[in-house]
Amino acid sequence: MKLHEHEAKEVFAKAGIPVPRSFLALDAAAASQAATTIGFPCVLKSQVLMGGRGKAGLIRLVKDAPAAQEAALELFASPHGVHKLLVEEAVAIEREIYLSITVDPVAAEAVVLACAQGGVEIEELAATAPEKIFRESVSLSEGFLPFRARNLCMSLGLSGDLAKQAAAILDALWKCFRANDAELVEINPLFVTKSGTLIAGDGKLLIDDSSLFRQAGREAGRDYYDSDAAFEAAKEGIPYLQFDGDISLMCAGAGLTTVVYDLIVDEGGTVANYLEFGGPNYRKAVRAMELCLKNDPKVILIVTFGTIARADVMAEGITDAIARLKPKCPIIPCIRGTGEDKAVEMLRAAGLEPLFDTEEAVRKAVALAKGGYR
Amino acid sequence: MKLHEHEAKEVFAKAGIPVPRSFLALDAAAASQAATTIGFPCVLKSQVLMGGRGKAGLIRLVKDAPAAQEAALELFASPHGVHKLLVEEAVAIEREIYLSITVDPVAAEAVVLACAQGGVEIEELAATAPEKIFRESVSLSEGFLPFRARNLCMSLGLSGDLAKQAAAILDALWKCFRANDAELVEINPLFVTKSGTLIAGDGKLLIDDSSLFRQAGREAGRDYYDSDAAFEAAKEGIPYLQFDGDISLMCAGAGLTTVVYDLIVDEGGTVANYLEFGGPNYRKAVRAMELCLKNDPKVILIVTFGTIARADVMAEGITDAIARLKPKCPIIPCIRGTGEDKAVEMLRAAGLEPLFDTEEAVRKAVALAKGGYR
Amino acid sequence: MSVFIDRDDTILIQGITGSEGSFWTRHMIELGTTVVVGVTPGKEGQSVEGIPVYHSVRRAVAAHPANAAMIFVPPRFTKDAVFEALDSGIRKIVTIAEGIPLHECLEIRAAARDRGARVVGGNTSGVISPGRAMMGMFPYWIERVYKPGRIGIMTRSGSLTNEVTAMVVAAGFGVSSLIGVGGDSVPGTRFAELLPDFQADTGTDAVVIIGELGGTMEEEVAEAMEARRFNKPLVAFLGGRNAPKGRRMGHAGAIVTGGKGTVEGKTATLRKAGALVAARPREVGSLLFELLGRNPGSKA
Amino acid sequence: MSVFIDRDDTILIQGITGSEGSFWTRHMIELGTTVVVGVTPGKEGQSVEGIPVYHSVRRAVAAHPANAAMIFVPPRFTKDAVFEALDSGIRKIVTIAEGIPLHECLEIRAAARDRGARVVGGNTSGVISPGRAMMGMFPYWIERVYKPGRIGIMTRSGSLTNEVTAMVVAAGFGVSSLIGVGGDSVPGTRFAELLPDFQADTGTDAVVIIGELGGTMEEEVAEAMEARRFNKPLVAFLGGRNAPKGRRMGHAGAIVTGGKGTVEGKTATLRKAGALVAARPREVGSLLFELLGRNPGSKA
Repeated sequence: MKLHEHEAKEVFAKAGIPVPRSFLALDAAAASQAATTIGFPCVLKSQVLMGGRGKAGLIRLVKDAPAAQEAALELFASPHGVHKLLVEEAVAIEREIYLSITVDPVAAEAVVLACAQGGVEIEELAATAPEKIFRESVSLSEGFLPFRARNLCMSLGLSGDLAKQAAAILDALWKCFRANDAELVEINPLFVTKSGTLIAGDGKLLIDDSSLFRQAGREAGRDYYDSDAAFEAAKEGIPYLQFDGDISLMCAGAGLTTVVYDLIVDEGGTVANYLEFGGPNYRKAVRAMELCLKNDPKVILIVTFGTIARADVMAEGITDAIARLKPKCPIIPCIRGTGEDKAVEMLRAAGLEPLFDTEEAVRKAVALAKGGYR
Repeated sequence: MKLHEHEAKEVFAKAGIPVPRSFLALDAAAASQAATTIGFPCVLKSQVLMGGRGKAGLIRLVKDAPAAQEAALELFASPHGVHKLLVEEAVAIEREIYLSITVDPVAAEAVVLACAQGGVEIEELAATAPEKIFRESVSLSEGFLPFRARNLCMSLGLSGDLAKQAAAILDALWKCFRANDAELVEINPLFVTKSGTLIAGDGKLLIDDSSLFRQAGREAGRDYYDSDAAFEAAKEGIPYLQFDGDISLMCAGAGLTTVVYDLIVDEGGTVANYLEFGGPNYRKAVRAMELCLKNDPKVILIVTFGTIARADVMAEGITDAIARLKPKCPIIPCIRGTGEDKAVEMLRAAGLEPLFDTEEAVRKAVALAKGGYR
Repeated sequence: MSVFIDRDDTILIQGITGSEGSFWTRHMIELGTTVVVGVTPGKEGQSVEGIPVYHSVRRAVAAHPANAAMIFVPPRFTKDAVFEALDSGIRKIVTIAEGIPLHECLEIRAAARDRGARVVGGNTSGVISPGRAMMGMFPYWIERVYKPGRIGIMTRSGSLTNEVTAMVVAAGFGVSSLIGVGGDSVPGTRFAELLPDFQADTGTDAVVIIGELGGTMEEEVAEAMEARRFNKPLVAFLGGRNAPKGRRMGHAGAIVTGGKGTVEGKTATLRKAGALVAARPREVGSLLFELLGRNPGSKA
Repeated sequence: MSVFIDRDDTILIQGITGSEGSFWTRHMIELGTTVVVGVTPGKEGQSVEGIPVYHSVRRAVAAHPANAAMIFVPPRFTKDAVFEALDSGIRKIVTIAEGIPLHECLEIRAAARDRGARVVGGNTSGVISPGRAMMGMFPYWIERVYKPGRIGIMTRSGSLTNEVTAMVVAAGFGVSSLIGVGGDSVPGTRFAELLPDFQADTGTDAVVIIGELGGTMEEEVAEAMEARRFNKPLVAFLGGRNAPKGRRMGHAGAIVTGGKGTVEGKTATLRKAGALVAARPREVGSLLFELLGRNPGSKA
């Protein structure tokens, strides 16, 4: 779960990391008022989860009240679905720093990254000038010891009071990382102000989805998803991605579903949605098919090869879903695994033609979709 | 620093460990009133740091208001210096359990101990029936994992809801141990009540003295010490123990001072006080001698063999102290180490006779003390 | 010979009384696996498929020594279960749960490394050496997938493994040992760490890896091949070639960030190291045939 | 040959610019110790007694490789300093601070063990091989205490060590290596762990341990002697024979709890294992003479 900037900054501020003074505005009027309260110049920042907000024009520096109002109206009307603006004081910046903490799957440690050049895409920098990125590996059982913060500060060329501030921010950032079960915490940029203080210009916090159960109060609302269907699927615990093609996938297994997606694209087809109803969801066929039908697909393609998810149970769910939802589009089932024989019987009884080869099923789906069924 | 029972229980209760309902009373009237509020029978527990309070008659079960008043008056008048009573509800006990956490210096781990037989001296049991004591070693970096709590509960023969309660108490006790930098946390006894709940009958918490700097709000007041001198010495950071013999020790080095104590006892002498003014306190000779003089000793014996603590600096301090405090008792200096020659000069100039052999110095001190100087 | 488990391994099953635990315990035994003891706290004295159940791992192994642990407990209890097994000296562990908290995945992998243990999973179907032993949940009874043979398989997926393995068998081969390292972003064991075992295994002629976008596991395999630490024939199949950038599709570990972890990049790296990379599941079989130059038949 | 340090050890000094650090750096060098580099955060570019100072251990050892670290930092920063040295691969560490938080003592000892390192201290004067090298704070210039010779010494004390060692020298002996394990209740290194080194040291004829009440370090020595892991002559002197029960006298580790850790008990255990136990400091010298049957002179 990726938090919005204002949420991440709230977490950071509570941990003692300095953030700019700000208000969250839910409409243009509130944004204008907040801007006037904060004073000019100030910054209007669209609270959307996409990256590259600056380049997309979703962050605006405004110098007076009319400009603030105009910018706010524009932003709320943007096609990127802006529902909240963070109105923030403009900071007099000397330079920018990059700080983040993420995980290193090979070393089984956390990694604290720092770069004296903030505001840039760290991955780009990693590719072009890796020597500018400094790292400290931190074992979770050892924790983030002060000497590591000092090492990073020295590498960044910070000394004296700035080094102390940076060390305190790194320590607080580590606490945020651990306490929030984060995949990533990032301050990019961390401003060095003209008055010699450090303040978080942006805030990113990705909470590990598998840890959400113990992150009290964290629940992803509608504005964390790019479609109603994705939001509804998430509430059911059904992995779902929204696309705008012709074929709805209703498959089991993350790897297999991904490969079916690959094969459809290879065959020149397009995907309406990615959906997994395998694993713990294999009894949710009705709900899964409902989600697919919302996309008005040309074909529903069902591919499974189950282990825990028994083929016969899935087939039963599918025939049940067809009976209830009466989909008008063709359904192509390719259901293998435990209980396969029984599954085949049930599917045939429901008037479907079971296939046993994934590539064949994909080809048929693409052909049907292209054939312009309906 | 050893906490009083009521302080330890407060820490435990905040961590979620059930403790009996109680009030702290500073005089007999308050104790009587508290007893009436809590209801009868209830228990009056003297808040003193000595062990074996039960055997010493410092814990009383009272059945009605007059008994409460009488017991309270007696306890406050006891020779053990009772200044506070914990008035506590009496719990209907089914049986008693022992739980504690301490450190294992060899394994460099914490050790959680549990015994189905509570209320006993655990060291006695360890000597007589060690198979009754169950232990789990816990690495500080790993933390106290749930399976260890389950292991202990199974060993104690607890199951179902009692096991769940005990596991929660163990987990909370671990948090108390870590958060308080404890040398020891102990619940002995942990009551199993007739209604099937667990509740801490007593509470012991020893905070590591070297960690007190980060234990906000923990400061040992006068009631943590057995004498005014010990309290004053502690405020100065001077290691001090009060005895009632003739010879005041004013030595440097914990090991050496302890051996001087041994030698005095071997020679048939008695010690008025143990005092170290070496290490970081070697400039505190005046303060140290003041503390010694409070005991009206027959002799002050000074033995040092310094490394960081330079002999000449100590000698200077001692001559200064003599000039200011004009002690009437004889002073025997045996000051060796760095700067020894200069020290000898200064001591001679102050009219003292420097010795160089510890055993000789001790014999002289004992002889002078026995000789009935003054 | 086989990789990770064989019939002489003695298996303890944590969470044996649960529905998954008991179901797969039966199948493990049926396949020939030496399951010796089970654990479910609070259920000591029961038995599952004739296997005695104990309250704790310590009590279980005291009565029935085991050298491997198969963990069927929910994700949020997995770390505790793994540490409990490690605490009793077990150094071979398979844990299947999907959804183990990320930080706990790090702790599990670090603890295993520090103790010289190997933890396979989570988010996996487990490990199987068809015809010999199994720690996990494979429909071994489907002969067109789990035929014994001389091809080693390592995989990040579940259902996709059935799909690809079926193609290996369809091409006339069989499986020596199949190890599902799992689909998490921080699995306990990584592909490259198993290569020395497959290299040493006289029952394995070639290895198939079933990888996908995200992470660096496939690149580590290429590195081991470049360094000649592994030099048996290797065929890779990688999912997610067409997956949209920057969105997590499928497994937790399956995401491309900052241009790293693309199937394109992995394919190039593996090919440079001498591996063949299949574009479709079916091609895995034909590439194996090409590499081995013969159909080795089905017997291990 | 000597135990723990010798002239070929290259020493890094943490906290070198402090008053203690710089004072004892000079003396270590004067004695012949190979001090190569120092660390004080924020003071890179300075030098102390000709030794260059760096911001961090990592930067220091990159420029001047060192295999041992001498730590002169306050107790509350000691854990960080020890872990910083360990992080740079240093496996021989002496830390002198008195008052390291107890839980951090546990962490230091555990980390050293897990990394195959040895941390001596805290709350110690350090380690000295008179005439060769020193990591610590010993008045080696007092010849009646720090005369080179063939007696190994291990001690829990500071000033008492001077007292007892003076008696060893007075009896005509000298010191091969003296290791102050320190007076804390959880020292980084324990007596028994150093016995194999003294056993192997061809420059050591006999060992003196200066112990005291509390803990089990002396009992562990007896155990090693019983198990024949150490069989050179050993003389012990133990402080606190008459100390009051249940009250902490002296060092943090010097307390008898529940009847365990008495000098009486330690004495009996050591004697049973074949050690001689001196009743007074002076007796240490005469017992050594008795044991060795000759006065070996002062040259190592």
